[in-house]
Amino acid sequence: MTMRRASSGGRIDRTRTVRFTFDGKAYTGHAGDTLASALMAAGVSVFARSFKYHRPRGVFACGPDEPNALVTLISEGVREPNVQATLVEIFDGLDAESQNRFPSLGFDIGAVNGLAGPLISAGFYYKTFMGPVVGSIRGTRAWMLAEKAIRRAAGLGRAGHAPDPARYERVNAFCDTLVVGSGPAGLVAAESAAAAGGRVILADLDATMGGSAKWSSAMIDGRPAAEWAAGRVAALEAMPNVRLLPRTTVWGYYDGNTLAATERVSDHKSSRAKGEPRQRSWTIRAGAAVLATGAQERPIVFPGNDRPGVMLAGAALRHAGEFAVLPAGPVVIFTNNDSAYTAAAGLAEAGAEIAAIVDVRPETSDAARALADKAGGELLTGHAIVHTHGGKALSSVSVRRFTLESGTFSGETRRIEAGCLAVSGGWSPMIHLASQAGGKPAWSETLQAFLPPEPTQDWTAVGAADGTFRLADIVTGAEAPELDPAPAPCLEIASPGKAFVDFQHDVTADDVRLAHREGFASVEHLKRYTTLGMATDQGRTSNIPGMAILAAATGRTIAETGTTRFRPPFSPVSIAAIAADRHGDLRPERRTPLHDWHVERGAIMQPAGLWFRPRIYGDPGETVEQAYVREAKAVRERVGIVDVSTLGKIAVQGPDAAAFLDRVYTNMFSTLKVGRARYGLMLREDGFAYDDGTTWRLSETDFLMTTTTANAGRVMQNLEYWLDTAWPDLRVALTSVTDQWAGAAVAGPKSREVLAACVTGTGLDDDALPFMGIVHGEIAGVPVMICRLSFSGELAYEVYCGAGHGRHVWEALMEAGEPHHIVPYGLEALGTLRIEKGHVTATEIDGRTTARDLHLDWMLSGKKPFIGSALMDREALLAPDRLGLVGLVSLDGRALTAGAHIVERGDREARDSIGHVTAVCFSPALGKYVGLALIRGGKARIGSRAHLSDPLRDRFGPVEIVSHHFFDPDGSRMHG
Amino acid sequence: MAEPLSPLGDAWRPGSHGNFRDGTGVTLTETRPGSIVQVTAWPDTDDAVRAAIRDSVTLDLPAMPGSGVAGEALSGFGIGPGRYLLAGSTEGLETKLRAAIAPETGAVTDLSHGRAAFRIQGESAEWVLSKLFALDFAEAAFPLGHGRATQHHHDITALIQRTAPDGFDLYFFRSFARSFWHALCRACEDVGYEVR
Amino acid sequence: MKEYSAFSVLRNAFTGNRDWKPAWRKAEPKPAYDVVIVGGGGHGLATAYYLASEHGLTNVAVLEKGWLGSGNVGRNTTIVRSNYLLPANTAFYEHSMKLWEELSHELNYNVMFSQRGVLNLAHSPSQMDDYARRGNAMRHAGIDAELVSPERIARLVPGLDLSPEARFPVVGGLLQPRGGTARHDAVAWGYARGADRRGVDIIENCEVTGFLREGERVVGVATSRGEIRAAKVAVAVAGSTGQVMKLAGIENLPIESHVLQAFVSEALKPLIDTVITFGAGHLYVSQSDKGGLVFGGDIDGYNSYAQRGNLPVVEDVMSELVALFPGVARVRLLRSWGGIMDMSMDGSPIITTGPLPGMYLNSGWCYGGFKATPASGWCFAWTIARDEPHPLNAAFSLDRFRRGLVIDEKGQGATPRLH
Amino acid sequence: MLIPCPYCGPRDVGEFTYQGDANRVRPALDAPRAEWETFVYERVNTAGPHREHWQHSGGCRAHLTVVRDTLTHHVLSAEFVRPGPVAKAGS
Ligand SMILES: Cc1cc2nc3c(=O)[nH]c(=O)nc-3n(C[C@H](O)[C@H](O)[C@H](O)COP(=O)(O)OP(=O)(O)OC[C@H]3O[C@@H](n4cnc5c(N)ncnc54)[C@H](O)[C@@H]3O)c2cc1C
Ligand SMILES: NC(=O)c1ccc[n+]([C@@H]2O[C@H](COP(=O)([O-])OP(=O)(O)OC[C@H]3O[C@@H](n4cnc5c(N)ncnc54)[C@H](O)[C@@H]3O)[C@@H](O)[C@H]2O)c1
Ligand SMILES: Cc1cc2nc3c(=O)[nH]c(=O)nc-3n(C[C@H](O)[C@H](O)[C@H](O)COP(=O)(O)O)c2cc1C
Ligand SMILES: [Zn+2]
Repeated sequence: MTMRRASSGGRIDRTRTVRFTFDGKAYTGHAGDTLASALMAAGVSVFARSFKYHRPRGVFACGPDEPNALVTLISEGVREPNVQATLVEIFDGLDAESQNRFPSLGFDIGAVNGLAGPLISAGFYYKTFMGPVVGSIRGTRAWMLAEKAIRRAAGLGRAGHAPDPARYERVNAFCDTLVVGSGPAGLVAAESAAAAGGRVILADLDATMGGSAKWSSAMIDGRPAAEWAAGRVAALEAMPNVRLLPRTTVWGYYDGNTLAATERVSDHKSSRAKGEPRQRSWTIRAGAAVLATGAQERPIVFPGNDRPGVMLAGAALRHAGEFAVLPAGPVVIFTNNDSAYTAAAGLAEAGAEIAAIVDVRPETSDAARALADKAGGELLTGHAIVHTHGGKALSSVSVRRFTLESGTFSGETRRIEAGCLAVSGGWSPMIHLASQAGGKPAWSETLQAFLPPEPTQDWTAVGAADGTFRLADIVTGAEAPELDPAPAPCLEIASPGKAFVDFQHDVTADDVRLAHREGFASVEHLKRYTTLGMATDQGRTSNIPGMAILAAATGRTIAETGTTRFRPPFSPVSIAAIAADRHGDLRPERRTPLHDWHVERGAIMQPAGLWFRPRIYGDPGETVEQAYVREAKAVRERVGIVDVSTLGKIAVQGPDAAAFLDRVYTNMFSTLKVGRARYGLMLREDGFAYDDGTTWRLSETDFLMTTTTANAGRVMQNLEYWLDTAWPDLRVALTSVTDQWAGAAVAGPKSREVLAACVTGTGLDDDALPFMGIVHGEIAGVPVMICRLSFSGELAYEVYCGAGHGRHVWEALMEAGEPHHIVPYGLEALGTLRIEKGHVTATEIDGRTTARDLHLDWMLSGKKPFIGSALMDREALLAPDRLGLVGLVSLDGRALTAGAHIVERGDREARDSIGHVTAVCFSPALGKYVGLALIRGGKARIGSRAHLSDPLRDRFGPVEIVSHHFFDPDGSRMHG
Repeated sequence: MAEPLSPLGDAWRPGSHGNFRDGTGVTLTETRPGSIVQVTAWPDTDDAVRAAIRDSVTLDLPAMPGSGVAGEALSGFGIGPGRYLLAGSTEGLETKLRAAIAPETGAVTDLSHGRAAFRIQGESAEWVLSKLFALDFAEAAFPLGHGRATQHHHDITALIQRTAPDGFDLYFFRSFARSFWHALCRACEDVGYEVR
Repeated sequence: MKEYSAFSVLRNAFTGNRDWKPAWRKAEPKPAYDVVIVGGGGHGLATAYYLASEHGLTNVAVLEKGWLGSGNVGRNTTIVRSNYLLPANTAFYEHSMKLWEELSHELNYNVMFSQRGVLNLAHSPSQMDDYARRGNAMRHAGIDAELVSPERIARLVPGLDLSPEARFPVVGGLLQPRGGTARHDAVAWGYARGADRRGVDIIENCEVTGFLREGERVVGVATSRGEIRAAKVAVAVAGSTGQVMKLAGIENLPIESHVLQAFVSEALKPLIDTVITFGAGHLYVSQSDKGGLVFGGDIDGYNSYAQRGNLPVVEDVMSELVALFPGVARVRLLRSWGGIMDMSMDGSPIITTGPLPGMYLNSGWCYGGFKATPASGWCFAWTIARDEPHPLNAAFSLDRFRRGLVIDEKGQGATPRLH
Repeated sequence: MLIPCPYCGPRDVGEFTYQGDANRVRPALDAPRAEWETFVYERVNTAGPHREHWQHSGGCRAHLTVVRDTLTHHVLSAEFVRPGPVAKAGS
């Protein structure tokens, strides 16, 4: 046992007992405990197995620095792997599991990897498994076999498949000042910003505000620092312009002074209140940010430094101060700086036995010496720890006399009994956020640390985050010993044995030197070759020692060596927390006014972009093909109705509307008469076909443009772009009115009769409503606008009304169609009807075809230039061997397949693709399987035979290439 | 003629929902204005358009971007350069405006069916809306009568007017109404909300 | 210690790993070379390697402004596939795939090429048809491709949300079994070592700051480490193409530089064994051998030379990942980063002689140049050595845009952010 | 990243659509083909302050000419492309 609970002290609530489990075993702790502190208090010393060598590891740090004690939390059946036990607040029912061990934490087979240490040193896998080997294990197969095993051995925790029932949400916040970190520096900054009257947000990742003041032994304004801090927090809380965000980690510093933070709203609770999210993502747009993120302690690297029981001195102090968890046995302090003396004194005061303070420096300051006296135990200056001993828990340390300048040892090795070795290699300002929004961090030789860089955004760093380590320099009225903040430049004790730099990734000091030997001498190469700093803690405790070792190997300074780049997030964030409200609600749904009707009618709804559209209205027992054939047939023989509300609709209004349309469409619109519609084609600026639709002239200055469903948004943006950037002088207003109008197309020989039965206020005969004419009337008392146009090739009308009346009008049309057995039809039938007519849609206007490829050249006006006209006649766009639109007829009586290719020869091995099939159907009108295709040479091949080649679906067969106008090529039906 | 149908369908569940620990945070209503009309001025006719609006429907819109007037029967606010959204409790607003604004002066576009309108009111209104939009809803930044054009996620365009110290009217593309309503209700759950 | 093998690893283990030598020499720039390659990314290094190995040109230098592999080769999501639609691309990327399959052996360096399959998910019947068209184009070009059913997907990818209630239900997918991933850094290091072993000078921390000219002709480069003359200067600087070509007075190119972010989660035990792409948004994900989910989505969508992106894309990508794999909700994002993409006007690459005499250009890789690395180097080396393109890269010319011979996989036209 | 829309004030980049390089000179519709080829396919791809078009598509829908440093993402200025009838939203 390495730790125990002190009988008094700490900020835990001893009156409240909390029950939880770890690896299935029941434990208790107190309210206010972390999982780490409660387990340590219960005598647990091994928390996890390391990544590569599966070495037993205990708690090393306290808070987000922790590299070892990672656990998996399980709640609501959902697994949350790799959580630092030092950050988990315990609650009744908490269920945690250790990771990366088999069969158990105590006995882990993976530990044999440790014996193979030199074999699996940094980069070994680049040098093996290169194949080809013998026999069937060729090329990369040998590696893939090894990879399977490696993947299984690697990785940390295990994720599950169960969906997360918890909710997440985002909140957008605006403030004048965001203060990150609520230690003494953050509190002072927040108070002064708040006093100036601006809106202030103060965020801290801890559950309670106060930072290091919570466990500091310093006095401020004559009170213990913790009391002082509590007072400041209460004062801030009372101010209306201040928002406190505890349990909130600010993790990303993005452009425009936009900071991302995650609040752990209910992770510390047994159950969530109604509507309460698990976590809340804050997007904070701050006028200015104050980074008061404090500093983190780093270790010294020496052999055996990863044994459970070795921990950071500050962490040992914090565990004692906050949680009353103390080393059970004697404590040895190992340091290169004064701060550990505070830890020694604090630990002693809390009840720990200090056996020795081992300091690599030959001398120490008076203030430190005074603390050493207070702490008790031996003071061994000019000494270093050279090894540690014990099994899965520390029992003793080896100490030798040490010369700082030369890094050499002298004298005998001495063993000192110790249950805990508290190490301090000095402190590094937490420059993570600052570096995300700044230049390159600057190395301070005095502090042996990187200081915040020059800001590239509006922030300032204060307190320990800025390298101000003396409390008195942060808060006026602070009394603390006058310690020297500068550590000795000594971060490694080079002595035989495995000395760990990156605990989590098992990167040793030798690995760092090996990488250097192999030429990986840039810090960024070191990182990538050894994976140092790439673990879940992102090298919080390991980067600086690693850089120091690399610098020593290269003979450069740490300043020259530099540090790796800091990137969001500051510490790991749940993926769902960033998805926030889009977890479980990826994209909104768009519904037409007739959506509910379709569903009630049994339509199979299909996503189309964000919309849903009926695919078929299947009768019981019908296949999709039977259903669409029935629907399409009804249109050809009688009458059908289809919801066309999803078509993009754009109001183009203004004195220059017609002139505008002439420029954006290939054909002429200024000549269109009021009360008439015209089919229009748009090209892109590069001359390729873009979109089509009909545009209706409602008055001299009012047009209603329709676009394809898929392109509606893009076309709107393009029109706005052209209007704003190309022709700002045109008086044209563009408005999306897609949602204003419900649209129903009534198609079929009986369509006029259906309308006649329900439309009032207008004539419907050829005179009143000729082909492409528009009339206004009423259906069921609802004003409607009717245009006689046809996509199906039948006599057909599009009926538009206000969306709120869509269902009224639709139902009236259905009723009027009852005598003619009107049939609602879906996308499949719509597709069938258009294939029969050879009309193109997105599968043919696929961004690579031209108007000519699609035989729409008749729409290219020669009388005016338009968007795309300048580039549409380039040779490559006119080449005779381009893919052109044709029709196909299946000659073997079987269905064609969309996406099949067409080849000239009839054998299955033919690989001379001359094009592909874009759309297929069984044509009830022709009684055959037909399709549209884009084929090299296009029209020139009409009349010839070719073959379908669809190796993916094993469909091969002869086809005849025909005109794409399969049915009623002269259009007599729709005109008739 | 029948009443226009609400786009909310069965998503509209009147009554109390969510967490009432601290009382009702907000009330939600679908306001169903009789008219929603957009008016667009040409680059040189903004003053004329506002004058025409003032004279025809007695709504005196200030020139400042995003400003507006919130009234019982009629509200309006700027939604873009030279562009205004007007909402009235009764039908026929478009006809009046069309009569007053000739094409040479500006364009009048009827959106009565194309946009759904919700009202959110209550002490948590700002909190709830700040979950849905990247806007500063504090009264100093978003004063009474003013309007904002913004979006929910990437997909849902929203026009928002502050119509009370603790209340906002939201206008959306109708086809998104039900989806947005779901999102809105979800965002309200932690404060307790009443649908009326 | 030249050759790597299991045996050499074992022998070194006994001697404390003290005898390993640098993977490549830290070469000092010489005054002149036959070929100078600007850019020590995957493509520049592969080009050097194939110049030496295929064309016997070894008096070659690769100049890298930072540390080797600091560009996109070191920051991509490692997906390798040849599932293209258009003939020029299918042929080129399949050539690359074949080179990948032998690469570790060829280089005597394990680039960890893992043919775990690339699966594109489809969410509507028409998307399935699109995939069928693409898959059939692949099959016609002799490339492996399969259409897979949701049932098969369920077996291949446990944990994927295949429920009909999903916002965009999965209706099937296109699988390329030979597709997969490779260890990105190892590709740079392996090519560097391979080129170095054949005599190529790899010169790091050597930024090209100008071009030496004799009239129109490019005859060398000015660098942060002095002037270097060269009979041929080849530029393969990916996202920096615009900046570098400006040094040669080329102000305009059919390229825009955009930032693409990528993401890695904390390490997990094996969870996803295939490369998965989402078809109703933009997301691709695989799991690294170390255990992190490596994933990405759309580019941020604006010109950028800053290797950092912004929140909207981060949010999009996370929401799509958790929609596809609901079980990863509480898995945590470990790190995000950005790289600068050389987006071309049709989304396809440029590998060409010119635009100036003595100069050669390799660019336009968009999201997809990692998988191209071997073929790009191979074709570029050919083009440099012979002063004309190989048939495999003949279509990737610089004048194809003006001439209308665009190779537009996505059909988006000259809007780089949409490719 | 925030873009200060002259109508709406500073808004998150997520509300905007990038509409590309604004350094290009748009030819007249009937301009010679070569001018159009240059306009459509050539980009200066500036490293540094870059003139570009953004549409405030999730707001007032106006197109803006924005000068933004492509090395730092700092937005240096933003104004309407189409001279609008409104004064700048300074307040
Ligand atoms: C986030 C991300 C994800 C991606 N995912 C994939 C994927 O999954 N699959 C895929 O196939 N592709 C992917 N890509 C694309 C792929 O990484 C690139 O297309 C490819 O790496 C580019 O070629 P390269 O390796 O030569 O480029 P780089 O590695 O960028 O090499 C260019 C080099 O030129 C150097 N340089 C620049 N200027 C100078 C100068 N003046 N002097 C000297 N040197 C200079 C740079 O420092 C750099 O090292 C991704 C890219 C990114 C950024
Ligand atoms: N060498 C030394 O003696 C030494 C070194 C370092 C610190 N100190 C002492 O530490 C104190 C420094 O005070 P301080 O206020 O600068 O720091 P602090 O450590 O007291 O407070 C920093 C706070 O920031 C929070 N934080 C850090 N990153 C965060 C993030 N991304 N999001 C949210 N919260 C975050 C932490 O949880 C912590 O509460 C002083 O008392 C000083 O004497 C001494
Ligand atoms: C495939 C891949 C996997 C990565 N895995 C990790 C990882 O496990 N841990 C980590 O910290 N970073 C990981 N990274 C990210 C790198 O740390 C780094 O961010 C990236 O290479 C870009 O470099 P930069 O951040 O220094 O600019 C990974 C990167 C790639 C391309
Ligand atoms: Zn705006």
